[in-house]
Amino acid sequence: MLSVSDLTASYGAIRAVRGISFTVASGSLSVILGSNGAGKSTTLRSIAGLHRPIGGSVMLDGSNIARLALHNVVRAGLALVPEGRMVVAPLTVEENLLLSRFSGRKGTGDTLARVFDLFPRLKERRTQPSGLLSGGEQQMLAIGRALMTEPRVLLLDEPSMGLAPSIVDVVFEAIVALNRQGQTILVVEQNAAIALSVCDYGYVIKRGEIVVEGTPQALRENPEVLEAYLG
Amino acid sequence: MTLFLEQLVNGISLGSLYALFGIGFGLVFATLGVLNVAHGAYASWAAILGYFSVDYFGVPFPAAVAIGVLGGGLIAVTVDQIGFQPLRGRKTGMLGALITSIAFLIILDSLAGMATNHQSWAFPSSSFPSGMVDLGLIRIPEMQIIIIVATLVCGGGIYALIQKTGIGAAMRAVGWNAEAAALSGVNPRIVILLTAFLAGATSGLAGVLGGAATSNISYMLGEGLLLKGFAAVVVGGFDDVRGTVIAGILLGICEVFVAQYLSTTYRDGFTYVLLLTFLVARPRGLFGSRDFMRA
Amino acid sequence: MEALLDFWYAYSATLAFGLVNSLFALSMYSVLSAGILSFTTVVFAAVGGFAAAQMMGTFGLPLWLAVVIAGLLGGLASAIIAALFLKLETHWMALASLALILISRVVVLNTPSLTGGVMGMVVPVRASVLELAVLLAIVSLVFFRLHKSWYGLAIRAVREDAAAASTMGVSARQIQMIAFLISGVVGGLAGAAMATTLQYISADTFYLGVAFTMIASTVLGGSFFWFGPIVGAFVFTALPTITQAVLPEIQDIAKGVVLLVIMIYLPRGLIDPRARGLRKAARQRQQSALNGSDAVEARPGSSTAGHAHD
Amino acid sequence: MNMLETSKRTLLSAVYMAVALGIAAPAHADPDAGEYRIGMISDDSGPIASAGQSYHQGADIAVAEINSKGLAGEGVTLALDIKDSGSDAARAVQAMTQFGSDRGILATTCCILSAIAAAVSPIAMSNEVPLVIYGATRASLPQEPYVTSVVALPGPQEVAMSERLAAELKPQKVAYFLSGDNDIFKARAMAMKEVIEKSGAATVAEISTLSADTDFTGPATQGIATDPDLIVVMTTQQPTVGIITALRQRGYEGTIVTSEVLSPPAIFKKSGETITGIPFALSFQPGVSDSEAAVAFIDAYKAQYNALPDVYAAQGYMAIQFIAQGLKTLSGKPTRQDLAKAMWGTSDIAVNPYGGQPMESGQARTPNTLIVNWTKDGEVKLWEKP
Repeated sequence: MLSVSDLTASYGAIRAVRGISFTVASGSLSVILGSNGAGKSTTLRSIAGLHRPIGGSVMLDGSNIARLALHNVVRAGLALVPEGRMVVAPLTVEENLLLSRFSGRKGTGDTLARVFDLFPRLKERRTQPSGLLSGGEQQMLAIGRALMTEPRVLLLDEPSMGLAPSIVDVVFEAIVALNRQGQTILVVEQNAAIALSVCDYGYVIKRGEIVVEGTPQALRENPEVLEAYLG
Repeated sequence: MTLFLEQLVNGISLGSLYALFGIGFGLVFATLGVLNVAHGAYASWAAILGYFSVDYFGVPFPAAVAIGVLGGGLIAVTVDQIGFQPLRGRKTGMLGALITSIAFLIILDSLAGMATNHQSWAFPSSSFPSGMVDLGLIRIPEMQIIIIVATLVCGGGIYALIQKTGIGAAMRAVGWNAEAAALSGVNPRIVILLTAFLAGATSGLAGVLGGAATSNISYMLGEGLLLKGFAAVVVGGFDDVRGTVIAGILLGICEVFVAQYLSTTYRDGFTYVLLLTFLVARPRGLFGSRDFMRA
Repeated sequence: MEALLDFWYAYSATLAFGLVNSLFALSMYSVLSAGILSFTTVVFAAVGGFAAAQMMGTFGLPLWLAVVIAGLLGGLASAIIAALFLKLETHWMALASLALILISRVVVLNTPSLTGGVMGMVVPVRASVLELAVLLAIVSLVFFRLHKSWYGLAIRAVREDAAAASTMGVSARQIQMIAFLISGVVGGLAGAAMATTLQYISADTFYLGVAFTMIASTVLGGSFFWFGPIVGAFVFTALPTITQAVLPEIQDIAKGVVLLVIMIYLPRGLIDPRARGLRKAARQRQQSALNGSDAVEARPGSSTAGHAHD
Repeated sequence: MNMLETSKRTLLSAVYMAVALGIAAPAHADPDAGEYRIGMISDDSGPIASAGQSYHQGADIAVAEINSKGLAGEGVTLALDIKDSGSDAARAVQAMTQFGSDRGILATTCCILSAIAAAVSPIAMSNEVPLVIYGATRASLPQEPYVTSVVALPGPQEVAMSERLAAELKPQKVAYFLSGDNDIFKARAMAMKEVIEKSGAATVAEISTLSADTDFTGPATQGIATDPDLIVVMTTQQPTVGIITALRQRGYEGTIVTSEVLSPPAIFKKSGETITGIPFALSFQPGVSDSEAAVAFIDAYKAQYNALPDVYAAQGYMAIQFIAQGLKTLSGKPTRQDLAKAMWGTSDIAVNPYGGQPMESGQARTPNTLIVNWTKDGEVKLWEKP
């Protein structure tokens, strides 16, 4: 479904991603692990159109979406839940969700109901300015907003970051639930323990390159991974 | 009593022009983060285009207004794309766009000066509604009614557009953070173009109507509107169209009465002291919210 | 030789205005380099200009004494205004400074005993180009010394990130206060210089036109090093004179276009100390990339080279 | 045949005599043949460009006439070097400094705004270059010997007009619109007020406006509310037209009287119907001025610009004629100092469209008054009581 090949990205003169290739199968829940600054977020941002890669291709169902502008990537069917959430603070929760009407992807009442089913808290606070939400609620809103564009692939950038453990659990439960409903998901995560407990396949990035990949089982048993991320 | 009422209407009409002009100026500041000193030039150009279309092609007044409004909008879009678009994403803050807007102020005003031969023109009084309407107690010029109605309609319409519609939500979203809006699939560029057009068009409307009502169409028409419209926007609160309209009208009323009962020489001082007072003591204005400034 | 002398005379007025505008631009630069966009220089200049005119006209003081008094009064004005303005958020401060210019014009028009009101004032003394040059040289020397001093370091820190600067023990408020005072003194001097160059001042002398000219000069020349505003002021002053000689109809338009082009293609201005540093750094990086050394990881969200402030 | 016409005749003959004497005196004194450059600081752009362009065009006509008729001497031609100030004092000062230091420039002419005239005069003095002020109406601008003014100072015309209006119309209640930020126009209005009040008319309103104003609905309403039978509008050009328009649009049908700012044809083109029949006083007006010099000037102007000259064009014209006249009295290679002395000593500008233009200490004294108004057909005629 999503196939990344030889992706290269840099910040200024610094090369953060150095020729990464991998695929995300339809219906799968994949994770990219890596320590702080390994290049995993840059990878995700480059795929999602938030950062412009300097080389390589990102094929989504056979069409190359690398180098498309952010909103066009969304329109092609790839939605990002960015690090820091980036919800539109002055807009109400509902307005944030309904912005997806401009994505050209349905975002019908059904989807809205689905989002509210998934995160009942959002329904309660639908008329509140989203800037007043708590961090966890904002994360829910960011996921809801991405879902509203009915993406073929959902990308999440560090969904656990800055959240209380109980909220992290809620968020990951929602991720798993979505995956069970057939949503293809790619998560970038620093918290390897929780990531490996939910995913079907994982990649480990170090210095902008994939160093290990495999099933969660295999990764857990990999001594290098064990030492660096699970120890 | 008649004098008081007539002066009140004069004030409302004058203030309506400030308000109408201020709507677009405030919209661009609140959504696009641009302090656009060239905004007045849009009004001048709209009035000039309207006048030319009457003088050369003899179009009826409503068509002249439409041409002016369209022209103002298109000039605003052009300025935005040449002058402001390249700076977006560069984080030059307010300064960069302010400088390019100064550049466009110089360019547009000079061109307008050339186009009008640096002189002031007026719509022939037969070409626009220049009569008086008798309301029993008082008589009001037709243009004043048109200006007041236009301001209320535009103000109400734009308020509804921004606060109640999806497009408005997209405009507010792009204004806050273009990337966040794009995450929902909103094309920020189109929203920016739309905002710029809307701002230029309302400025243009103020220019044509004001130019007709005061029989003064010149390249300097926009300058007065800019200073007073700026005051209206600050006093009303930047992110609220309702505030701009109310503050603009209040300023107009104040100006007329200060001129009549105190002195013309204090009139502008009164407006600007009010402006400074609000900037220093209550920057969110009469009605603006302080919760979210532009990101 | 005679032709050269003629040329000198013909353009000495342009040179004089270039020197005066340099002072305006330096006053603007003083606050801008502390991260403040404020047009209050115009108000300081009005104070200094009218004061100098009164000193020389009414009291018959000599030029230099009047200039010094103008600078002091400009500084005094800036202390008052800074106390009022420094608590404002940046955007509002810029707008408030514009409002203050509008107000000061009304004040000038309505205090004829001090300013000549609508008639303006004729200034009986003319500063020579040499005197203006000496004045600018003294002011430049101060900026030169400041740039290398503790204050110079602190002000760059404040401009880059006021919060970070405060963790380093630099009080942003204090630095900005000093910046305002310098701006006030230089602004007062600029006003006096303008008065003795034009030999006539009125409410229109210190109005929005000069505000736009000085901000344009500062940004055009570069607002990251004290020499930038001077270069910008000279370019911006000479441009209309040059275009008038070539194509009189377009002298204003040419000014606008130059400003636009500079802003879009050279946003940091003509004089940018960092541009040289960057080129050097880029060469070094290339060198090290060839050597195969590891690149330093960058976190997403950190500014790219094009974004970072000095 | 009224008093005015008679006095005009008398003056005309006096002028002709003066010219004749001038020619009769030192007949051989002509400067060396060749081109002499005159620096003109114009107001071709800026807020008062409509007047500025008239002055400039009038000056051009004078140069053409002087060159073709040899008015400045045998083989002597003049050339204008134009620098547009846009009514900006700084630009005018720069231009004056450049002219002053350019030794090819023999004389200069400048300025509509009194403030700018005051700013450039010291430069002319220190550079020792003759400066003829063509438009600024502040008294006491001339400075011996370099700065002279051909401007007909306002005052006598308005006083004459006020006397006539008061006598013929016998107004009871008079309202005045003044310029709050232009002392010269304010003083002119006050002079009129004094005369009119002397005739027994009451002043019912004094309404102040500013030069940059554009909306006059408030002041007009205020003025009409006092129910005046005569309204005096004595402000700068844009406000004058704006006030009159607002008064008429609001239905004021009484008499309005104003100043020569209404005279340019462009003003009639802009708001013809509105300003028809409104009296104003001046010293030169095509269709009314009929001296030989006036007719020649009007014809030349019409041929060149396909439009009638206004009083501003006449002043621009006269400034150059004044310089030429001074130049003609010199011989050999004239210096700026000689020219300035000659001009300062001139007691009458010979070639003038005013029907007489005496000079006193470098300042024009224009004795002639025409009270005129626009007709429906776009002509200016002597005003008659309606």
